[in-house]
Amino acid sequence: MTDALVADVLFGAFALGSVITGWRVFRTDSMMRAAFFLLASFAAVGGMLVILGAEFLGMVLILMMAGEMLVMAIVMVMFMMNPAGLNPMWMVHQHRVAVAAGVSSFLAIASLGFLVDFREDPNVQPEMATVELGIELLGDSMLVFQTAGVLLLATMIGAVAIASSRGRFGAAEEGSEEPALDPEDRAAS
Amino acid sequence: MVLRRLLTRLAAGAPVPVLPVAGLGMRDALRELRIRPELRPVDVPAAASVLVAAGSLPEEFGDPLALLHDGMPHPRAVVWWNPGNSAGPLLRRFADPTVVDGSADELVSAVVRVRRELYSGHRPSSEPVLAETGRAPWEGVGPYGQGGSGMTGGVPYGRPLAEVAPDRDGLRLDVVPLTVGPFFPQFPPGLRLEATFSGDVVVDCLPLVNPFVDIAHHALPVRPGLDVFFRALFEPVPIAELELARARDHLVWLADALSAHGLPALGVRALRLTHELEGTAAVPGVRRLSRAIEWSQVLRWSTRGVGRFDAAGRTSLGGCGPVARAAGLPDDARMEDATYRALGFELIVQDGADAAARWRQRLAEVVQSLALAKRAGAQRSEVTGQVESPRGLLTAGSAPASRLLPLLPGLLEGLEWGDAVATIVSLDIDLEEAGLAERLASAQAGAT
Amino acid sequence: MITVEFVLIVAGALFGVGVYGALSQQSFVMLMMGLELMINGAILALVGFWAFSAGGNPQGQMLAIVFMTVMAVEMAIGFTLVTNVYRVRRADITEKLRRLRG
Amino acid sequence: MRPAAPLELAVPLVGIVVVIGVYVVAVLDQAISELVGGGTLRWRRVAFDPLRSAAHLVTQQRRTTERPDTPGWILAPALLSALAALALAMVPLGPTTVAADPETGFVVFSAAIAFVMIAVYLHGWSPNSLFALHGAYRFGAQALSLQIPFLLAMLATTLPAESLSIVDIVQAQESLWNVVRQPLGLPLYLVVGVGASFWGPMNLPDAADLAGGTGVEDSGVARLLWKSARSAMLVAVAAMGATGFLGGWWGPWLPGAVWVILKTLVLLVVLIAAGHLFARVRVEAFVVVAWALLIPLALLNIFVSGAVLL
Repeated sequence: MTDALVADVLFGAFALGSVITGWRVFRTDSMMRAAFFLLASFAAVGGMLVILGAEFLGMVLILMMAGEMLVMAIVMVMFMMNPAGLNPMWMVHQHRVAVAAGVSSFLAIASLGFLVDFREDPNVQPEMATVELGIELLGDSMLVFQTAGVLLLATMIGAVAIASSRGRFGAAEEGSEEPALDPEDRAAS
Repeated sequence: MVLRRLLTRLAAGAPVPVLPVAGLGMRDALRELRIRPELRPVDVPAAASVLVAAGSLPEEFGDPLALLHDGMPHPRAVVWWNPGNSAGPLLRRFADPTVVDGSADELVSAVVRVRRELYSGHRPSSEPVLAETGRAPWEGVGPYGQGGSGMTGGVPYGRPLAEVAPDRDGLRLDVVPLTVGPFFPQFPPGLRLEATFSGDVVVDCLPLVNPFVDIAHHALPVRPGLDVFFRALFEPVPIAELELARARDHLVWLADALSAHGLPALGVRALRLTHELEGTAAVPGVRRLSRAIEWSQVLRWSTRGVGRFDAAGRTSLGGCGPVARAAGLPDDARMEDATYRALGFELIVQDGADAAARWRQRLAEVVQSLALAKRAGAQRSEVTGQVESPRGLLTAGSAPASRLLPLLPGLLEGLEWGDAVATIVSLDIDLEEAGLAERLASAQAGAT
Repeated sequence: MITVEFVLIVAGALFGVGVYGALSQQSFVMLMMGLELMINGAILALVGFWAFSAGGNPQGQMLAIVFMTVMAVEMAIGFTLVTNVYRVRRADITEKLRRLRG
Repeated sequence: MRPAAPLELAVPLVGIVVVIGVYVVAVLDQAISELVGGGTLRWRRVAFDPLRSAAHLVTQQRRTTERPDTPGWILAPALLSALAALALAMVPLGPTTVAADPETGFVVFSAAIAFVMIAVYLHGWSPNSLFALHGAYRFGAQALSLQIPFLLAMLATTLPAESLSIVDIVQAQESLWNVVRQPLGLPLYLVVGVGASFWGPMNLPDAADLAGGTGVEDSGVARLLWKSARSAMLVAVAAMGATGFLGGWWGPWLPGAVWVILKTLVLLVVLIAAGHLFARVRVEAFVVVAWALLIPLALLNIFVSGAVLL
């Protein structure tokens, strides 16, 4: 079997896997499983990027996501009630609307592929992708690249400033209250 | 099939992973098993295939022991080494335990034989002691079998959802209550700690009462090396014997502490040293070991400032032996003994009052004790009604451990678990000694 | 044979699932998972275009990197806000936040 | 991708390398612990005890816990071994003899290291056991703070090569090994690598004060697989260190493959001996060191080597 065939089969598998795991994220009670499913979905997308020729992007996506998902899992276990999903729960609102929106957005995007006929201009030398990206990063798009870096730095500083226990206006716990879940109590408060 | 037979043949030659459970009088004997090539002592039941309980245990340890046993994977067996006449009730809970009365060699051969029988099929794997339902009462309860009802109402899996408590960052997060012990591998035998964790941090903890105090009052075995200090309470004892016992006890502590810090190999070296204390190679050996410990600063790094007594705490350290001396207190019952003074005994003290200081203190005291033992010759100690045991001031009725236990909560709260374990290890709490001392007092009270 | 249409279908599916999650989930972090999936679909579509109908113009990859940056920033800010909201309000689901002012 | 070896040949080869590596680690560990423990080295025991113990674990029955996440529990060791195999597949034995040489080999290797924390977390979380989960969280803190120093320390080796491919990284060391070119690089890499493969002094997730940490509930085959996966990870880290810093296949007199193996063995001995001589570090103190000391050092390393190249 040829390399092209292998690539197609792999791509199909990754596509199926990414969508299924992405769907499972919202179908499991356990926050931890949700995080791991999302990670699997990301890894599959990374695999697809690699097959599409964007080797660097795909690997970087996978690399990024490992740490990100771990943080996400830890945050969920910290803050969410019943993180292990040991007792069944249904933490969902406006379900029908959400389903409708999801399906319609899927149809919209998918139909684009058939309504619009895109320019047939395949990437002729995918093996050069990484080199080109590097030259682009430190060449014409240097400004964009730097901006992204500064943006990330600003995000880090801001995140620490917001999340730290002592904010600009003194200790964050001051006047902290837990709002009630039931509407009538909330109306009262 | 052939592969199966080959595997079994190979497995039969492997060092037997044993789960040691130290009862009264057998702590050091069990430590010695680490040197044996035929056995490999392990920390957790999941890794063991033979449960080696030694000495006599209090009744209340029956269920924890049964949990350990049921936690071992099949094929498994129970071997009980020198069960005092008080271990009977616990012994009877197991299907057919092998009882060994005798030396370590006999124990080793018995364990190896038991394992061989397990693999040759002549011995059935030991049946669980506790009924499954007793361990999981929630099974099938509730609409989903989750042991409760509702979203967060009910008690999922028989447990309530976690309570929240403020953590050190001002967030209110879930906490985990947990009773550690009595068989926690890094704890001294019998120590039980009711701790509450918030993540890696111990938010509060409470040591339970010493189980060895009101243990069934038969003729209980006394740990060799400990008995000499109790004899010294009533009769003059050769100082050489006392000091050698002290050095040996410190080295056994060192072995435990080293493996608690992830250095089991060096711990085995410390155990090997306990065998050649009489020889001339002892002092150089100890010095070499100390250098090997000091050489990597990592250990000091992971003990410095850990479990430090503040100025107020130091005042309550009277009679806590090396712990007190490591905190700079001139506290040693040997100063009252004229013979010791004649031998030119002078105090060793450290500053720091933290785990690192205690390590340095005990390492220094090993060398000092060996020197004293050499000088002492045949001289005997005075009988003053109090003895400086390896852990501190020992009298009939009170021992260092009973003074250290109340200090634990103030010391451990707010520490990360790793530091908490390092602290407990560095204090060298010997519940057996304390229990023996208090039983002695009650026996004397009964006599008069 | 992989075509841009197929890539678009997969990307659309990911995006749709993401939209569903972002709209339907009550707990903040699950909601953020929805956003992540949406961005993911976008990146996939982008790289699909880059590979099939942009002649491998490196600026396509450049844009994808910008998307990843956005994803990282979104995660960081999201977690920060979750932490702060929990700290101040003990709130872990959206229903608990009627008013966003402190 | 630039597959240097056909897949049907590369996969079994890497598998064999992993198995041999695991056995070598077990033997070295036994031998070194005997020496440190002051015992006498009996070669029969050193050579056969690992096999016997493995057989013993295989013949044990597997026990389970109360409501574990069984798929995750099974997946974790497999994932860790797969990551180790992937990382080892990047290591070239010679200019052309390499299982896989993607242009972005460096990124692939880093991704494998990054996923180690997922494997460990899964392994600690799935048995539904307290100390196991405890170890998993510790490794979360450890691994997250090790990611950046690890990436930076490895990244410095790609500067002289002007490429992300591992083969090019080795090619660029013909005249001068990176260990000389970037004196900070190898120590940093070893510290971080030990942390990433949670061995010896940085074995926080499976530490003794947690009675075995994430592995506390493993028995029988599961325990064997987890131990082997850890050893395989250590081999991968050592091999990549030998490749990225000790000049891979470059060396006089001997064929290149032999040099790679020798250098890997040297690094393995160093790492395992460190495991028996250095005490376990404190979680909190180590995280502080990782952020406040290792990252600046790694940055300095990169700046200096970059300046030297310019």
